Amino acid sequence: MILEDLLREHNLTKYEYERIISLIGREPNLTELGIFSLMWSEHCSYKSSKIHLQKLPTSGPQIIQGPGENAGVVDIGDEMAIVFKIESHNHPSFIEPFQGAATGVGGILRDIFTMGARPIALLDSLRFGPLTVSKNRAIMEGVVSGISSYGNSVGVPTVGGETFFHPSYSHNPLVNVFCLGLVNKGKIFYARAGSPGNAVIYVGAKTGRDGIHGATMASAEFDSQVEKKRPNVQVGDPFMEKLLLEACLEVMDKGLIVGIQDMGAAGLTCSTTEIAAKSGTGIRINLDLVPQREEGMTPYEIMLSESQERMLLIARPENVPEIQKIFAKWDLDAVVIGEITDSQKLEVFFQGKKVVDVPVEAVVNLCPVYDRPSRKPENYDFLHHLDYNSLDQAQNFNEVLLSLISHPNIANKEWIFRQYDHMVQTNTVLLPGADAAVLRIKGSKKFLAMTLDGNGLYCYLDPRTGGKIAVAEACRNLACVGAKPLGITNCLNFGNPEKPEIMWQFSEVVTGMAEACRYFDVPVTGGNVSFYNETEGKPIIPTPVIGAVGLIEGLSQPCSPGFKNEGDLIILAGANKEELGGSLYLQIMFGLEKGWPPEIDLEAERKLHLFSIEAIRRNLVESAHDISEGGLAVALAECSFLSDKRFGFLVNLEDRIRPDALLFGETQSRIVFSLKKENFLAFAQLAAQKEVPIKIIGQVQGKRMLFYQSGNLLIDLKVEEAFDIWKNSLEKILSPF
Amino acid sequence: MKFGVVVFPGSNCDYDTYYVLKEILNQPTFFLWHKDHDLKGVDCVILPGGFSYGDYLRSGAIARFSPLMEEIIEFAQKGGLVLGICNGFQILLEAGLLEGAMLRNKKLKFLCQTISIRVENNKIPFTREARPGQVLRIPIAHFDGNYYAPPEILDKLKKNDQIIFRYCTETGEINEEANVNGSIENIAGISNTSGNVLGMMPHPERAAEALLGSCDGLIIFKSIINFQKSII
Amino acid sequence: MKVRVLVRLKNGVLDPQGQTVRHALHVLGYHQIKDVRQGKVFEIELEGIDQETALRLIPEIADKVLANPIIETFSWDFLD
Amino acid sequence: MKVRVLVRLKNGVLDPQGQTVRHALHVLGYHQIKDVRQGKVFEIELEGIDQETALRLIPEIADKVLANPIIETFSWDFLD
Ligand SMILES: Nc1ncnc2c1ncn2[C@@H]1O[C@H](COP(=O)(O)OP(=O)(O)O)[C@@H](O)[C@H]1O
Ligand SMILES: [Mg+2]
Repeated sequence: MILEDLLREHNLTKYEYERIISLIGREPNLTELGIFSLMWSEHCSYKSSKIHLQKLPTSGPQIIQGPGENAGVVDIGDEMAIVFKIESHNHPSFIEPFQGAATGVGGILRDIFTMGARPIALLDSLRFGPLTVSKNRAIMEGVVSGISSYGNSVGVPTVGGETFFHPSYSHNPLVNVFCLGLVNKGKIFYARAGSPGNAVIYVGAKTGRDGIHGATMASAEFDSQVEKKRPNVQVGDPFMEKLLLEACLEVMDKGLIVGIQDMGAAGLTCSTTEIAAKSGTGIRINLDLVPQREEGMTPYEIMLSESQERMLLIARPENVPEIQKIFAKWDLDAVVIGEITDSQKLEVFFQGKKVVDVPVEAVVNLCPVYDRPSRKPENYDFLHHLDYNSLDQAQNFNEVLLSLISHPNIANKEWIFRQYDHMVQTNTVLLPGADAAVLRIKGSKKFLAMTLDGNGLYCYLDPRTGGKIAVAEACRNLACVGAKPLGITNCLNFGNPEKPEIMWQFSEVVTGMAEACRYFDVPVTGGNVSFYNETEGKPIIPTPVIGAVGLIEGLSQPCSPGFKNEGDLIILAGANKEELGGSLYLQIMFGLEKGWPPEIDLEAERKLHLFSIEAIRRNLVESAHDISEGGLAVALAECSFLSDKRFGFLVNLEDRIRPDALLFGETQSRIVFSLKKENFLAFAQLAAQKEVPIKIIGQVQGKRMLFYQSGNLLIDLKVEEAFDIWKNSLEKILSPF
Repeated sequence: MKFGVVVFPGSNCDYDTYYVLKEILNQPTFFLWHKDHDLKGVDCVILPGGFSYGDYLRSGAIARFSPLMEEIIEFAQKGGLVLGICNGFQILLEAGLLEGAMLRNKKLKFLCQTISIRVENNKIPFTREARPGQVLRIPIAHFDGNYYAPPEILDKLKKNDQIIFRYCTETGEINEEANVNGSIENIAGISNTSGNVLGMMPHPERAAEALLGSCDGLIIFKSIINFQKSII
Repeated sequence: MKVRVLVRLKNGVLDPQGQTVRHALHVLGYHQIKDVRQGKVFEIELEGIDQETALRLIPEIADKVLANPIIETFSWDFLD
Repeated sequence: MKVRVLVRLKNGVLDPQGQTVRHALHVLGYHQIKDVRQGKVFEIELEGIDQETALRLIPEIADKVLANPIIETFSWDFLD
């Protein structure tokens, strides 16, 4: 095979190839080329995103570990820490929705328990094309059952998430999975090699030809056996994962290992080289000792295999027997496949021959970093031409509200989360359905809140503002349950970064996110970048997904969004503006994806969060719900739907803005509270002190949803009827019989 | 009252169950390892929920061959109290300690939600604290909870009052709508003939704290504890 | 030696999976499908064993492990 | 008319179920079991259709509905 083809198959440029030669002082052999191609891939090296990600703030007094390890670690006091991270599994989920999503869950779980933490919560952020297309329904069915089958079986509750639909995801669904674990501060583990002589131990599933780089097939020597060598879709084995989790946590708890690294995307290659590079050591392994599921595997295949449910442990040799005993108890093998050396090289042996000999530093850290050209898209200005006068206002707002609440972006997601065990481990205090999921921590008075958020359309219309709003909304969701944000993880889903327009979106989104994180004083502890989300040249809309985690202290239970008592006052915090750009209302009613997204004033937003957290802490409010997609009318309707007794409301607003903007505009920095009348004075004083504009807009009452503007009745619906529509519309589309 | 919670590979409600017994009800409670042959002298054995052996083959089908199951079968035959929750119920069926079998849920989807069950028989040690016909709010979380029994077994269950719980509406009606997983005659839990072995699909350990939404599950655990007291 | 064991639900036992497949096929317009029953198949490779032993062993394993006699029946044959 | 469709995982694709069954059989002392692969079987009853149409129809629905071509293959035959 000629070099050009070989490089193309391995996604390496001529320039990168020459750099490899100069780093290792000779031409790489095929296995070595495979190793570089994996580790220098966008996925592993972050070569296009690195310089931009540096903008994000990553430090804070609570941060024990920022980006750079398998997951970030945050101190929550009382000798406890939390470990969390989000990962994408977009491409595998498009190829095989069930297995792609399932193995996505498996991968993120391993990232968490690799650090010594017991995973206690999963959340999933999903994006699909419209459900009117049967292919999209099939993808969604597969993805949801894949997540459910894996998470449920391992016994980690899937406590929340978000699901959005947009045509740009038709050929590129997004599956981002977040996991959070709890660890004793003194028992955190890292990818470390310790000193030369330490044993390298392979644990977990056997290695097969799963998900091997497509290059294998095309290389000339394999031609006679193409079928046999074809890479296989990875199949998840949650049962194996559960055993692996228990066994790994047990050896870590007993302090038997020095370091640990999961075999994620780049399998044995990534785990061996990263562990050595992080400790400045070398590593030597013998592939003949690697447990194999299939016969006749080549070094190339073994090193590049992405078989799931595997881990690499490093331990002092004298601890190996004890480790093996623990793994045997869980019916698992633990095989010594090599040792740590002082050579600073990765040396791989196969059938008595040395087949790889490369410096680990070159593989892990010396991939070229690119500052790719970026440019505003040509149609960008055109996107913002939106003439409000051309939008018909003479609508039946009852009908509009029903359209919005039955739209899959807003409709109740129970069809999804009923398939997830969201209660196992008996910590889930706020189940899916609230602004953020809340878990109690057994044996303490603390609660953890977590949420995922990201509006792709806002980012498409104005990536910098969209980036800010993604962070703001995630933190606002936390504020609504009474949680103070501790840290953020993020998954950045974009198109092809070699296109300047995509690079521009990316750079702008990250700039916006960074600004918001600084403003709210929330560091980023890690994340994931997923580029090349496009099919046939059509990229997805830029979709950052923010995972925010917060802490609740000093409360007997968190605040939830549903109305609680007849007669409670309904208060709007924040100001209404005439903003319709980027709204779901424009999309659904006019088919428009235009205009500027809502503005965001980070200072007002920050004050709102502090106010909400404090009001909840002082027990002044009965419910709190943030206003997001669908605007004020949808938020109020949700407060009724999520109310146990399905209370209605009567509100009247005096704002002199278009009624449709008042009802459905997505102006930021707003929260709907309900509270007992006797708490109003204290609440208002607090608002004044925190400089948050509030007004009483009505009260919780009856069984109807009544919305007036300056005395004109805009909406009058029975709660129960609207509730049924909101509750059942996803189910109707997905399980029509 | 000494409780033992069995740990099979893939059990995942073992700790939740342990937590309720030990931390909330302050009972001496032990984990029992599936490979051992030791019941540690407990008075009640609980087979917890989860996915023993990944639920591969059939739910519960592989776990029932665990070494400890031999002891549990003997213990049950001597009248010892055995409670199987969810996957534990499936294991008891596979092991023949209870009669019938589980099929996939009628809609072929995993179901996690809080449902209502009606106590059909409050005379057995596990339900004596419940009122007859009492409606309990307890979560379910399963894929294979569609209980099936051939006619002759079903007749026997009815004749001997072995049907302990049925899925019902919030007001206690037994109808098709309340039958979330398609079980024959809405059956959510059954006992053996002598009433010392109970299998139930809902998770009482998930309904043991007000903070988590319901305390109805405590009725089952308290029944067991009080039964023990009553016979001493 | 290779054998194949088929495990199917007994007649009369409701088969939600088969029903769903049948329904899906009807929705796709395949109205010729009158009924679908879904079962399991196990392909088992045996080693160090003669035909006679297999004749005894396979039904034993199928009865004890692979099928649940309350709801399922099995059949089997040699593959090569 | 009755047909039987067998759906099995492609060679090389991990089969956690088969692996676990094999492990269980070993623990039970059946060491002659070298490998187990688990698949699905569909027994389909067809109506108002001739053999020729079936020859076209069955592979079509097997490919479209019964098997997931990315990880599975199928085979089929007439039952009576
Ligand atoms: N894919 C999903 N998995 C689990 N829960 C989900 C999923 N999608 C939505 N939910 C739940 O449904 C509720 C509503 O979602 P969403 O409208 O996106 O909330 P918000 O806008 O307040 O973040 C949330 O509680 C969320 O956790
Ligand atoms: Mg929302």
